[in-house]
Amino acid sequence: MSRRARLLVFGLGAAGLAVMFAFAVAGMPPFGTSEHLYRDLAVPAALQHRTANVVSSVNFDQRALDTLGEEVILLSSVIGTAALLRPTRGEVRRPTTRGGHVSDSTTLVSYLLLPVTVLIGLDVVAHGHLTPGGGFQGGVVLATAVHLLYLAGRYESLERLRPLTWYVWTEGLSAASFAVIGLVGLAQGSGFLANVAPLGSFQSLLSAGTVPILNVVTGAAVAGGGVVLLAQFFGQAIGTTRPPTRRSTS
Amino acid sequence: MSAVLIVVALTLVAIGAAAVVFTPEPARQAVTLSVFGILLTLLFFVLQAPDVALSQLVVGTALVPLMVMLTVHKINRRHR
Amino acid sequence: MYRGLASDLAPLAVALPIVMACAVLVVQRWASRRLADLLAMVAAVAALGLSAALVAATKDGRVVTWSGGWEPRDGRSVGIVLVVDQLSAGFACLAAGLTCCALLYSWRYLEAAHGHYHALMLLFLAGMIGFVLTGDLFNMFVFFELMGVSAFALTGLHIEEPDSVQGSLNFALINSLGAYLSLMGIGLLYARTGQLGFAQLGAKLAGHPADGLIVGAFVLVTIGFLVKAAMAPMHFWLADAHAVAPTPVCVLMSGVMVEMGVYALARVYLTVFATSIPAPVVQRAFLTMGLLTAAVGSLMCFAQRHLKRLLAYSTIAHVGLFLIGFALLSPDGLAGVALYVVGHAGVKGALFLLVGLLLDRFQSLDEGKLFGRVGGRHPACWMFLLAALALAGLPPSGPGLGKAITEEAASAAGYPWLSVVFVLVSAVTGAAVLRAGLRVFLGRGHRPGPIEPAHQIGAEPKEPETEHPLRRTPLTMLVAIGALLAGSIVVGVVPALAQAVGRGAVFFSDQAGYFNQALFAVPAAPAPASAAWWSWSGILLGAASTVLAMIIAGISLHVRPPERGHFRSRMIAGVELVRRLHSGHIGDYVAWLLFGAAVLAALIGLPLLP
Amino acid sequence: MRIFAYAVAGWLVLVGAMGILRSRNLIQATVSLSVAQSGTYVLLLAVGYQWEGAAPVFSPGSTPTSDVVDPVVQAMALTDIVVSATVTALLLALTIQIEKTHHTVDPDKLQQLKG
Repeated sequence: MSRRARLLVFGLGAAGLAVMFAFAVAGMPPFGTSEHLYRDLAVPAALQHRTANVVSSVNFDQRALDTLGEEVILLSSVIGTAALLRPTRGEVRRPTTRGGHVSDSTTLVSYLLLPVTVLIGLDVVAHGHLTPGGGFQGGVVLATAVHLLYLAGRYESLERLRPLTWYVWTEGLSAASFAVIGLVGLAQGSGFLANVAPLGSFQSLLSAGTVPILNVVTGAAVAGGGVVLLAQFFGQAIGTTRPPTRRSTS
Repeated sequence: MSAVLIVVALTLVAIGAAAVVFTPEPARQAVTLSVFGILLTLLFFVLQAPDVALSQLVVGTALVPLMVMLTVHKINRRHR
Repeated sequence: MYRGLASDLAPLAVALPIVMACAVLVVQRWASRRLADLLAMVAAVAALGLSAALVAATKDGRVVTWSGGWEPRDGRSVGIVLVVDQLSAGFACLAAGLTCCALLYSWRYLEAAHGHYHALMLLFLAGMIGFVLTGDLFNMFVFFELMGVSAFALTGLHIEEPDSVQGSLNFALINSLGAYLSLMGIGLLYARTGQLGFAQLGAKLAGHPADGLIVGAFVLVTIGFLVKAAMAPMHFWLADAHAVAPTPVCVLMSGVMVEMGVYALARVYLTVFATSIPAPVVQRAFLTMGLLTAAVGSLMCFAQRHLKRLLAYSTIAHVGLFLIGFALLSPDGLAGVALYVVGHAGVKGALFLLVGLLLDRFQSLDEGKLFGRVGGRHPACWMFLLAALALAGLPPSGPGLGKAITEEAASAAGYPWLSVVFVLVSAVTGAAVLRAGLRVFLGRGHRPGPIEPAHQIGAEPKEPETEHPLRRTPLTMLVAIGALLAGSIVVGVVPALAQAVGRGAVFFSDQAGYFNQALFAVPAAPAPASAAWWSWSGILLGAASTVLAMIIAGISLHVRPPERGHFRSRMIAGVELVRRLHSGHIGDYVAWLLFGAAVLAALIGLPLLP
Repeated sequence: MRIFAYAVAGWLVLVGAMGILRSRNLIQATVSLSVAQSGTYVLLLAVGYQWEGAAPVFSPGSTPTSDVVDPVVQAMALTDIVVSATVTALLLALTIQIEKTHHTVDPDKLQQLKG
């Protein structure tokens, strides 16, 4: 279709959908309503399992199956990206020296930031059942932290710190552990992904049963997966190259 | 008070989205996307969703724009 | 509370492929290719066993599993429920069975991406199984995305083929946009009900006449599923993705993933919206869209010469028939569709694998380039022709039985003329495949001319999917093809299967029973014995569509291209117009997606305006 | 105010779709898709909001109340964000490969999949 025809079809569709959405919104409860049925069930359920962060309770206890699915989506995308960005015939890895021209102060700041960021990441993972955050957020922080080394201009030390296979294993084993922890609940007769660990005391580090365990597992999976994901893109952007000799297809 | 904050944050997000979409250069888009991520983070904080805000911060303003930037870098390098 | 062994089966069937995928991922670094093959195969067979056990366990109703041990009190729970009935368990079986065949076919194949390929296949399987077993709308979205993400990656696995990566991108973008529209719908529905489980949602909406929100939520939630099901005009991605995906992945996508869109549509409508959105409105809407899809699919199918793309469009045409079958909104209609889906999966899977064989051996997928090159001695020849006839509805094949039962349900619902549609669509798609088979294997008719530059796909020589071009066909590949064909025939000759599907369809469409069993553990009322089997009219219509397919194929083989200005050339110009809409341009696809959604909204919303 | 948040959510989806449509570069299309998806987060969180409701996190020292905003929509939004990141990663990887094989990332110039 020509650009104009495309815009016309889109405009008709968008207008129709906008009208439908307006009708739908007219039937919505007003913004900020105090009626939240699921909330009224989820908060007592979280307290019953001594979980201070109700969102974590929903994520890792009440609706843990969603989070298992989410972890596996991440796993799938990490494998998929690695498969799609695998080196093809004729592609060579460029010998990497430095990641670019970096001033000494940037290097220094990055080196200082690295341990701080790692600590923040670990903290966010460990307290996921008590304070905002958790395995996912902390995991992403950890994965990004490793790549601060690139900012520091140390791509080669980044590569040394990044034997990718290990991270793939971390990710795979952690995702599998999530499912296996779920199967433990099944084996004990309390149901798949049931909260079977001792619940501890409310608002303390050792509370909420399996929630912190699953948080840590998720943190490891996300950190591993995140590193692999970013490494693929870094590898493409600065690592591999190929002389543009392949036949043109256009 | 919270009503004003919410309206302001929502408006900023609505404008930010248009800004990202209508940024012509992919390299600059990585930056506007990152700013849009911050605006969303702000909105989520105002909506009392610190968990989601934190996620949005690490994913929407760091991870995804970084991947976009690296992709742009890769493609531009091959075209030069 | 005592939990029977049966209720452990559902979560096991989801968890097992996931754990095994991780195992494959970890061992692939140092183990040989054979071990990855073996582990993946073990996982797929085990998943098949678990799903088959679920089919057996749901003979008299549903198996309900609350994950996390959050059993409902007074019908309320914070947990996610898996509700399995015969049809969902059967779908899980189909997915696992097709995965087994696909893995068998790829036993010595896709060398470069090994390990990745196996893990992705297992995660794809886990996504599909979770998708059909769940009884929770948001959980369904999660598994929908899992299914999507692994399928996108699998489609693009041949990264050196330009078509492959572009097809995968179109697939990923359009399906993701559809999924986000679904999530918007879930948000709307949640705002109204504060619930996510199908049973709870249905109970909450029961008795509420449809208003703007309910219609909006229904349309949005189903858009994602309909994009996956490739309903016209949201079908463009399918031809792109199926034409370029690795052959074993095509088997899964064409055989079961696309049909899951129809499954989800039926599930969501029958358990959540059935009491609020009146059946006649939904019926009219999906009959219209189904007819459009079937028409576009069969037209485009016949116009193809790229073999995989031809099969892809035939899948679109059949999805149109499945949508029509759903639109009848009767248990018999559903039973017919379910049998049709199983029969179609076997036949279509076998055809894709046969075409894959040709690609590995002759490095082409073009009807013209392959003309007469294979020879009639090859075992693939008669398998291909048999599959073509089965696709056309030859009794007693599975597709024929499904088609016959659906046609009867259509007559019972007051649409006897739909039989003509079913006969025409299966005849045209069958004829297209038959024509291709006669040309490729037996060199009948005229050799098609060179490819016009406007239709570039298939113009380039393809690289074989195996490491080297195959000189002879490996036994594993032939066994996989044979198993798929045999499965498709078995559906049409074993009455017990049709019986089970018929009973399952009754459970599937019983909203109150679903609600009572999921939330209050009330055992299901026994379903009446099903009458789903061949009838004389069904056999005759099946024979008619088969003969018609042969006639059409024969004519198309022996008639020369028409002169300009001739009536037929004008017809071809019409086809050309439809064909030009399939532009491969992502912007077009987005525009059509929104347009289709708006059309659906109008079809359902306008009759309900006060 | 009653519906402003919902309207913004709808706007994000439409403007994102518009971005894919107008894009001259697949990276732009991918970014626009993630903008469209942010509409779903906004809708979910808006649906779960309650005036004067606290965050559903009872940090050490605070006492639990039931006047919190809905935690379930937040859990859904979290899952959604992961989905967004993963799909974006895959699309970007595909874009890189498209550039390698087609030597362009302009949708108008990708002419392979016609008919």
